[in-house]
Amino acid sequence: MKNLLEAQNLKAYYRLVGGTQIKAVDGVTLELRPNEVLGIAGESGCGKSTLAAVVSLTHNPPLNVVDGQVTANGFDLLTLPKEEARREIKGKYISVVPQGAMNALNPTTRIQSFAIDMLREHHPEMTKQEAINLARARLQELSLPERVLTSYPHELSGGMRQRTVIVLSTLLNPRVLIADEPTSALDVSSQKAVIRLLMTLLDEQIISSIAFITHELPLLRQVADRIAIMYAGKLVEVGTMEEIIFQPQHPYTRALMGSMLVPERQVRERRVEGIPGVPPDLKDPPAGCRFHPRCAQRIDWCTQEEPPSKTVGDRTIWCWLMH
Amino acid sequence: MVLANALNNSKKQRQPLLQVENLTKVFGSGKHEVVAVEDVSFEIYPGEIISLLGESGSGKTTTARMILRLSQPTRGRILFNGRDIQTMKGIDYWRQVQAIFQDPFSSFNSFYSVHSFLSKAFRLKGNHVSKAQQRALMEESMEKVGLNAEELLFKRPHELSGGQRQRLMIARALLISPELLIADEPTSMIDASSRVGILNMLMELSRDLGMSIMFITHDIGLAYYTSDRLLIMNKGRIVERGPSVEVVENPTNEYTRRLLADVPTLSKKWAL
Amino acid sequence: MGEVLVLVLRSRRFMIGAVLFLAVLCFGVIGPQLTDRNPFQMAGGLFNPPSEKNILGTDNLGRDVFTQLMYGTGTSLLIGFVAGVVATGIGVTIGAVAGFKGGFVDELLMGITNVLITIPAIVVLILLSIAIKSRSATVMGVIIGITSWPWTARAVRAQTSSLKTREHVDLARISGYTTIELIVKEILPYMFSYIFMAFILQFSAGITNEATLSMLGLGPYQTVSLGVMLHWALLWEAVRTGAWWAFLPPVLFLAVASFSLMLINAGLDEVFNPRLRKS
Amino acid sequence: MKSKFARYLLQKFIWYLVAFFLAVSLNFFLPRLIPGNPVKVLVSQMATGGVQSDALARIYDNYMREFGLDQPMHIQFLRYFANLFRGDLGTSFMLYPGKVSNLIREALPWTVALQIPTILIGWIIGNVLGAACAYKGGRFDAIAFTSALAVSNIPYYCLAIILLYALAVHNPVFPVGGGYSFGSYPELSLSFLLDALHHYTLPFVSMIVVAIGGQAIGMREMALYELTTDYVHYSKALGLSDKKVIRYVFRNAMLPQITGLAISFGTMMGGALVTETVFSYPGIGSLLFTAIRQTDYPLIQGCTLIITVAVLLANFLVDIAYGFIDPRIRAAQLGER
Repeated sequence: MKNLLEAQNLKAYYRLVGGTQIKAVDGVTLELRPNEVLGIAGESGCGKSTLAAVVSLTHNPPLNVVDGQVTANGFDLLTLPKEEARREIKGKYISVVPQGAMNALNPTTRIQSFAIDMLREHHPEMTKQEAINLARARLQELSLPERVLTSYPHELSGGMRQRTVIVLSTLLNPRVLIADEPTSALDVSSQKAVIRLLMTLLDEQIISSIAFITHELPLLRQVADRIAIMYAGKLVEVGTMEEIIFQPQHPYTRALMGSMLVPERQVRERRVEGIPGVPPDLKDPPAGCRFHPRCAQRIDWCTQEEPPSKTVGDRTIWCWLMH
Repeated sequence: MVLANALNNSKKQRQPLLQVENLTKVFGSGKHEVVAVEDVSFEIYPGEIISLLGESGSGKTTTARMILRLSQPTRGRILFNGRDIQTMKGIDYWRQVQAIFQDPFSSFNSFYSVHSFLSKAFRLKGNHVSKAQQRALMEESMEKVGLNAEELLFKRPHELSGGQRQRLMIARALLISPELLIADEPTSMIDASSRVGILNMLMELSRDLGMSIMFITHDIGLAYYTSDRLLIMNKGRIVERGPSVEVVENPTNEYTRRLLADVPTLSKKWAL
Repeated sequence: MGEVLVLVLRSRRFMIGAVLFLAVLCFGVIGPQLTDRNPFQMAGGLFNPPSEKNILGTDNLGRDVFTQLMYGTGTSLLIGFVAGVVATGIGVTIGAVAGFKGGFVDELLMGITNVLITIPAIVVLILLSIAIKSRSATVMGVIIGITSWPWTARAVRAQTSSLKTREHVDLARISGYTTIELIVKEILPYMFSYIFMAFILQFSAGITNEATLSMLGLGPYQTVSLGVMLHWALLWEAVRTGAWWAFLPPVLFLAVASFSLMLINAGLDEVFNPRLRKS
Repeated sequence: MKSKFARYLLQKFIWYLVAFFLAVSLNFFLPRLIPGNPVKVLVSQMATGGVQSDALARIYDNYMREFGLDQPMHIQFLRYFANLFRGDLGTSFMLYPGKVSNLIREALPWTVALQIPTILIGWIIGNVLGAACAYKGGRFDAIAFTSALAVSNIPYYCLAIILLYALAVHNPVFPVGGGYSFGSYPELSLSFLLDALHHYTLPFVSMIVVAIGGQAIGMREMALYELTTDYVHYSKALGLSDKKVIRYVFRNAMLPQITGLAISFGTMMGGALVTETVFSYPGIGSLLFTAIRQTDYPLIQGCTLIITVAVLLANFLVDIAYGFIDPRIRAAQLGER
């Protein structure tokens, strides 16, 4: 089957006052396949949220795409006229669960009036009652209380609000759902409920695939089929969940996995180490491999030339050690 | 973790450093009354690392604020070395009990340099430290937390990374060298790769200086990694307590069990 | 701080406002030093149109309008300035204390503030002005100031109560800072730009409030201000008799003084609240 | 929920009652700070006006009784309140023995007719303009916003004076003042209405321009803020059209502007009063102007009282409307959150 969403050599920079640029996403090629959860992980400032914004067409100046392609459903998204993208793609083919979805809902209207607006925007022939019925049926299907529809956002708990946003985002059965840190503000029990909802959406084929952006690798261990690790605006390693979590090969992935604190024996029995140093300034990233200043295994090559990708099976690595 | 066991064994004979007795905090009044902390008692022994673990709204931060004397208990009392802390002079108490806060950004007054941030600590020492001594002490403590004083001392907070700021907070605590350090979510806003470094540093300090640390956190992984004992808090009450390994591996309380089941781990996959 | 200054100087609104205001300021402060005329002296006939002798003609009593304008501008600026200082001072003090202390103190102070907000300031001003018979310019500035602080107090209180939850305030407290030190060193610096802008607004409002009161006949005693000039013009029907020189100049100066302060404020706002600056 | 809202209403009501009580007290006490006996001052003023001395004595006695100056302060205060609730605002000095309440009753309709439409229409137009500035940005915003800044910050009466001179004196298109032509009499006839409207135009225009400017600035700022909120980004991400998103933004930015409406009632008052005097419009402003010139204390107090009551009433109504309209506000005020 064809990929649902593809980014080719994507470069997206923030242009600052005075002309300097922050190279937040700098040459990323990545595809979202049908029926999968793709985890995109990395630390703050690695470009994962920027990538999510661009592929969901929600980026705004000063963030600009300077190079590359994004294709979905046979469209070249970056050259698609705004109005067409709005009608054909947004909410309909690609939908989003925003970062900090806590404030994503208009505070002064009931949930159902947003559902009506959203549905009728894409299906003008639908009546208000039909729209409400559809939303209600969806809530039932997903075992969420119907009262959500007549509530105002502030009347819902944080976890419930988050799940409501997810339901609203998927009302039109979009193929792709891009979820940017959808659980980072939630308690673990609410987090699990949100994850369960996302999995149900997949099982019921309401959506086909999820791009799940997070900094929490243990969470991706639970939900992801494949994982892409980003560092300083670039991909360093992409592979299946098992490969990334249990046999990481890139020194950064390995270090990152090594610094995870989970309540399990192995964490207490050895000394967990962090990564020395800090991520580079993306106004002026280091030459060669961007991880080299912090890498314990760097060789001469690393400081000079960017590592090319190497693919073995499902795994792709950008590291000189693999060549 | 031999140390932890040794501590546990010798606990019986030692005097607790801090005793919290029947602590209760009620906010608001009448119909709007909210009981944030209810009848909480525990003690911290010298040199011990414990974690007060709970989700948001569990009352853990309120408890920490009362221990730091940033908030008055409604009922109950707190004893430090056997003395009610309300009867101590603020400066005397804070010389021995200090804190590291959660947000490395709002912990710094952006109008002042690193130097003036650190020099605040000397107030607690009285005024017998000369400027030259102060400078030397600052440099020493910055070095201990892996920061270059030469380079950073006269920078403004906005020129520093979150990790650097948290290290400075530790350097500040070192200058005061308290007997008890309350670390309120010290790494929740810091990336995983820097987080561990900061936690390791705190653990080493505790070991080297015999300083007790109480982590206030929602992160079970962090609590488990760092602490000798855990106190699990839910809805204002402590629902379970005990040595970290026991609590995590054999939770007896229903809430603790559910909490542990909901935390994503690496070895087990959730049944969804 | 340097970057902020560059941004401020780059703001066109701020620069135009500053230049206009400085011009008005020089006219009202330096002008009276350079002339030997007295604003209350007869200098020609009644309602003489502008001439070489009286650049802006004379008023209903034959006094030189240009001289009055210089003195009047100075007085109006003085009253506005005093009102601004008093209002900002009271507002910041009450707001900071209420916001920082919280609890009963907060409820009491904000209760008073909110009641005063609902009672129209002009009413209190009129009643106060009637009660205080001989009002010098400074006294008038004070009167205006003590009736116009509530909005500042409310805003400062809101900001203080949010700023006080910042962790550096707690950190300073557990370093042994006193309450006053906490407010002055840890909280007020964050509000500096806001306080300065509030002062500019109060300054401007002070000027227009003076004019309003003076026009109603409650102006400063034995002094001329822009409002007093307009009061005379109104009383002696300067408008209806077509003596434009007696009322247009004060109207214009009043407008320019308050507008220039507004521009300064809008320029500062763009810099300090970059949200409003559209990319 | 219902009873909670009722409690909110009651709370607000009590609140405004306190404000009213305070305002009345200020009204009572402040003029009494004047050193000396105001009645004596007044009567001596009348004496220089050539009034007979036995009439003066009668007037003096009457005022002493009315003011109760011979009584202790708290009795005076209670009596003042009692009279107030009977609608008795005392007797005017300058138009003795005219009742203050009658003078105010005559003037009030003119002020209401001038101010209410100005505020409401100015508010509506100002909000639309402000939202347009925020949404369009660029050149339109720069020009409209700066003009709004300019007009909203010159006091009402400055524009009034300029308009009066330009369109009534220099080019006599409109009458130079008054509420209606000299010689005609207030009645319900078309000719009188047209005449009144003719007199109404200049004061109305001079005030509404300023009102529009002030509201536009407030609305622009609110709308700019709303445009950066998460729900706007989210709505756009789900493919909602700009038209719908703007409707959300406008609606939400409008809510705080309702408070802006309440504020206008209070802040406009001073300027509006003077505008009336500029046009010799027969409202409260002109009455107050004359009263101050004649040091007619009872009349001044009557005017300030009626202004206060009007502003408090307007604020009260707006507060209630706000509670009805915005569920967030209602929730916050009811302590639900």
